[in-house]
Amino acid sequence: MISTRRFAAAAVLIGAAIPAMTCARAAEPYRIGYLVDASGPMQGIFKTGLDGFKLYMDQVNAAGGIHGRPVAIDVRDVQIDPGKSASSAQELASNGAIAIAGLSLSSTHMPVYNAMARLKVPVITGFPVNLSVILPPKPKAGVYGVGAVVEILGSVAGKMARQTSPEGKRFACTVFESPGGIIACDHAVAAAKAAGFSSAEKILFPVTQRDFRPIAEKIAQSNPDVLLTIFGRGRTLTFFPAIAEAGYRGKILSAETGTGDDELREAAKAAPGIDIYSYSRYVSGGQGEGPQVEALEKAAHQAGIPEVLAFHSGGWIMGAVIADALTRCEQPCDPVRLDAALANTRIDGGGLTREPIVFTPTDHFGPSSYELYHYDRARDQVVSTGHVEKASSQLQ
Amino acid sequence: MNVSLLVSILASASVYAALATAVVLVYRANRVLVFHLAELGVLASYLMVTLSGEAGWSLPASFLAALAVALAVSVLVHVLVDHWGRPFGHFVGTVLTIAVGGILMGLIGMIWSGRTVRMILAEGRTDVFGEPISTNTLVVMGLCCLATVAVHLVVNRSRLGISMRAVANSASLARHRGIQVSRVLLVVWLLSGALGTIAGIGMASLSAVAMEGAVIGVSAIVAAILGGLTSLGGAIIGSILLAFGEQMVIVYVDPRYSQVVPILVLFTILVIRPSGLSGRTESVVRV
Amino acid sequence: MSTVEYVTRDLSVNYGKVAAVHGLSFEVPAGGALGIVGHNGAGKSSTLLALAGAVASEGTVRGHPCRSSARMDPGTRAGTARAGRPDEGISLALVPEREKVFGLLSVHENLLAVNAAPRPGMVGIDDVYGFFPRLAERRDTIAGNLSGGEQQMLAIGAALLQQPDILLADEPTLGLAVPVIEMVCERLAHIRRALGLTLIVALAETSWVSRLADRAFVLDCGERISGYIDASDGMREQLERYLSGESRDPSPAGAHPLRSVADPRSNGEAAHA
Amino acid sequence: MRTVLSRPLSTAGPHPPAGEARPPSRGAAQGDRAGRRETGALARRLAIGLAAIAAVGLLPTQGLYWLALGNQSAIAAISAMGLTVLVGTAGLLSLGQAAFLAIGGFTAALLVIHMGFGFLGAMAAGGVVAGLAGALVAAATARTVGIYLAVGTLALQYVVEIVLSDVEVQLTSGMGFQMPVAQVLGVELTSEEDWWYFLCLMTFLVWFVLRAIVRGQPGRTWVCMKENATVAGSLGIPVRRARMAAFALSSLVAGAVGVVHGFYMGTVQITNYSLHLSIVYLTIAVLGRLGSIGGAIWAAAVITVLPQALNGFMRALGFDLIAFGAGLEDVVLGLILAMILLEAPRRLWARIRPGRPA
Repeated sequence: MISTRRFAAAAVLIGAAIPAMTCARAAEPYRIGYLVDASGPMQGIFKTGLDGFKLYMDQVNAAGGIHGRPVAIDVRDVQIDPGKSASSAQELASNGAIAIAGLSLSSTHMPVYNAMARLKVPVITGFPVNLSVILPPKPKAGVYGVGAVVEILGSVAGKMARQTSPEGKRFACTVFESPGGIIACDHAVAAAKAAGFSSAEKILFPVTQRDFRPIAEKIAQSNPDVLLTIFGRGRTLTFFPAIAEAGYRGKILSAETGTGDDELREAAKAAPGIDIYSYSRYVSGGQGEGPQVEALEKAAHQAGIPEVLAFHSGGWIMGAVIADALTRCEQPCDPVRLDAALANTRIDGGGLTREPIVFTPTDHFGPSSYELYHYDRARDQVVSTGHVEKASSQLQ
Repeated sequence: MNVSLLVSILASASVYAALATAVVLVYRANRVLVFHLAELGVLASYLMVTLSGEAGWSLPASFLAALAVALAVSVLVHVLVDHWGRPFGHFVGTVLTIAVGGILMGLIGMIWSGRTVRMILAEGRTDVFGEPISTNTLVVMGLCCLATVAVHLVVNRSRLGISMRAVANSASLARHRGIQVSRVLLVVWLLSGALGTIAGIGMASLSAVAMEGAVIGVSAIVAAILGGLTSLGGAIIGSILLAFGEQMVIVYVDPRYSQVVPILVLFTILVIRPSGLSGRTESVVRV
Repeated sequence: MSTVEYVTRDLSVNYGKVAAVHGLSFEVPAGGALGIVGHNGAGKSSTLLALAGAVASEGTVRGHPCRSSARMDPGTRAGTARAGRPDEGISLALVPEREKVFGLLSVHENLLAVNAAPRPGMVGIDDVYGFFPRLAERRDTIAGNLSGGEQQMLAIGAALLQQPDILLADEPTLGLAVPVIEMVCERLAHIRRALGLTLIVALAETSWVSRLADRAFVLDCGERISGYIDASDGMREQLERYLSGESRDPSPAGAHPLRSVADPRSNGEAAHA
Repeated sequence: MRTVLSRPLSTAGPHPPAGEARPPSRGAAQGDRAGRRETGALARRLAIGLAAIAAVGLLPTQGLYWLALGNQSAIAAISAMGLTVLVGTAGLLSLGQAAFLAIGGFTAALLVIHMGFGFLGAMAAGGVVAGLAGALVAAATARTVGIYLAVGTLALQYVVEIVLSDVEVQLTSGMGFQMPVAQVLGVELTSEEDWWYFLCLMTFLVWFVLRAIVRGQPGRTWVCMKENATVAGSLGIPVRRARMAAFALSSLVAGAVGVVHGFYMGTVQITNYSLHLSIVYLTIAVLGRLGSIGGAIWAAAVITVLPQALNGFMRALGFDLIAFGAGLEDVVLGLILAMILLEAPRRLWARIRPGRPA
């Protein structure tokens, strides 16, 4: 049976934790909860997004905060674990967070949305992957997204593939096995067929796959003209050399869900003979021009970040959206009022993205635009091809 | 079945063989199934890539440093399993290695926090039967095969190997024959640590230095069990079968089922012939 | 005959609360052969294990398992030996009762798997093949496939390679056919003569005691219940009488004072601390 | 009294050294000590009962976050109790407990969404299907024991993960099944507080039922089977059937709690039931002193609260925790599992108070 001494020891342990948890209630700043994968397999994407978000909020706080109150960011590392995401979101909400931002892999989104729906706390999902629950006609209450809805990401890929290979016949899409990835690939395959590709196939692999040699063999054998890769950071680095070694000499279109120009360049150098394109909703590395681009470049330079990636831009824009909503929020601002403010947002991308960010009560995503880039081997530079694909939030 | 696929299968098989040999070596000596070797290999590959990358050490130097750390960890595991864990039986020893695996992954997560890095041992390409194969794959294959063959020679030919097999046969009789059983066990753990390191670094340079590299640990145990868990030769046969099956499924069926192959094969083996393909009938209690 | 004797004084072996051997004392002259006869569970194996210093970790050994009289102080016949362990200089080799050989290794590998300190006049593997020519023929067969007699020979050979002063044999005749036992006894006698080896042999039944040992005593429930019985025609009857419990000598010198002779059963109870 | 932990995990290991006999019992001295021990146990049971009732009542006042933690530890406690029966009493190590939760969860999801089952109906169905799966696994791995069985259940975990993720991708294109609000006898479980009272009731019921079973005839056959399967067989115990019963009971509990977990999270998806979860449940069962069903309850509370307490504590110290926390949790979990296995606490305790024999 349980000996009383051991039970007492456990109670003391729990008791010790209580004071540490509730000390944050007294502070007066706006508390924003942020869920991130900082030490899991997708850390390169989501942690970079958090850095961009912090850059923006530091700038806001430096300028005196919002209505005189600073914005505090409570960060929780949830890796890609749905259970941990939901419980951390609940913890942040009960600690006074009036909104939850960020989120990691698409498989963790629904549990967080359900948990926050119970508490009526709004959730703003960051770049790159968003689920289609935020699209019109009936978006999920209190859930918004500034990333790329996977359905739209996929269908845009079909059109971009035609752009990169006007007379290509065979199209293939390869992605790791996650809800967002699978939906994106399905829509890409459909859009490719619509754009005139005669054959289009989908190749999935486990999330933990790191050894891509056999998969590269499989793709090289079917030898598509255009290969769409929807990868996270780190996978591109090992996939490109493997597919080059397997003898593939077609075109690779990398969906900007996780590569980042620095990694794209390094992977491209290790894969000679392959023509590499990429496309993204947000500009990176000083590609675009506009007030927000310069502000982000300057802030990143001061913070010692060597190169601005699309995720920094995504995090920066999310900061702008939340700051704008906090400013318009009816005082004293609480989650419900913040949700009302978020439901009619309109802010200009400032050069980071062509289309403005628009949220309405019936559309929590708004229009989006995607720019096609090409890796120029001579200048070792990822350069814009100038082709922009506009997409409304109405799914065809 | 072109050359590059064949080379890819052989490379994976050589990594699995190194790891499976380590699993069999330890299991024979003290009936403990080790679950921590892959995590040890990932730790070694992170150490090596950090030293040879940021710290600018040469590849051999950083390899030796990583090997030294891995051997130190192996000594700790030996003390944990063979000395403190002994009164609780070999079963608790097995669960201890699961705990050690968890601790190693935690440490790697804290220090390198899940970064994915590429580590190439040798640049360039060489022609194999007319088809360009990356030298790196050949170097990894060579390294792992060399390590596995060396251990096989030590165990089957040298005096140390004979006392290892004696301890594996019966520790009490070995003590009567004047063999220092705990020293022999230490050597077994060191050899398995070295093999785990080489396999870990090999797989890391074939794919990438990442925390997910630890998934080959289960495949190695499956390969060892395929071979009967008690014979070193069986471990090699098991590794080749496993690598061949896995990669055939990826290329010709569906990459998503690549992790199912080793597990399904293991399941059927366990049901039909619990002692595996070769090797002596393990002391499996007929229920 | 050299006067050096190997002395065991007041030896007791406990596994937790159970006393397997209690207050046992005996001597064996160097080069001689002593038989320890007793039923199963009488503590024969525990005695040999204690002499060889190989009692399992759960057991505790007290008293002096094996001391050489040459090194002892002649006056008090006691000496500065470490309690519970055989003297430093004496080398003992044990031929175990059940698990005799490494079944998975070949005959030659079994002989190689011996780790012994180098000593003058070393017994080499060739000497063992000399003593047991049959082993030389079966050199590469897996020990598990050998016959009972061959395994016994291999076990004795491996023990010899440990350069022992005293060879301890635990039931060497167990489970062997009569002609095989004849051969084992003849070989052991030949080896003792050739190497001047001292032999202590534990036996559960009396038929071969006179062939293997110069003299013997009877052990019952961890205690010595007989004086030395020399190898002679009447040895078997005398031993049988002790074994059947008909006769019983008061325990010889060095017996434990507390224990009353009359009731042997009380030894476990009173002695427990 | 021989500590249960030092025996259960070792399968048909080496028998105690030959000749060990049971020491004779001592007369009157022991009699009154047993009496004292009897009342001591009663007092202890009463104290624990009171503490439990106080916890159930008090926790809702502590605020939402602690309620959520309480709910999660209750769910973990129930599945760990199921595992304690399997590993502690029957000595069958399973690394696949999360797989049975998944089977239960998915069965319920299919029934609720496509056939309109209610919450309790789905829970029963999920439990039964998982129980059948457990019995099937026991039958399939009948000829294996110890480590081979562990690796067999590991195989099950992988196979279930692959197959069910296929089901999830096909039916919900990867978004998981969105579960409706749970309804128990007309009462809707919407807020954390409703869930807390339901989960406490379920934990008590499962604890009560499992304890009765383990103390009854099935429990005794399992203990015999654990000590030595061959001897148990020779005593006429139908070892194969007892083994299947142990697996069936443990996975029935796991299936039922898998359904509850699905409704509580609002989404049933395969990533909720990972191998990591199985190892956490094993750690809870081992921490809760295998064989003591109640032990799993407070152990589940400790293992669920510990990571949050650890993070809170580190944050209080001002560590930048973002990339640091997850790794630290794994290290602490691994250390706890190792320490319990080596019975470090008991051996340490004995060394501090040398009076009591270890």
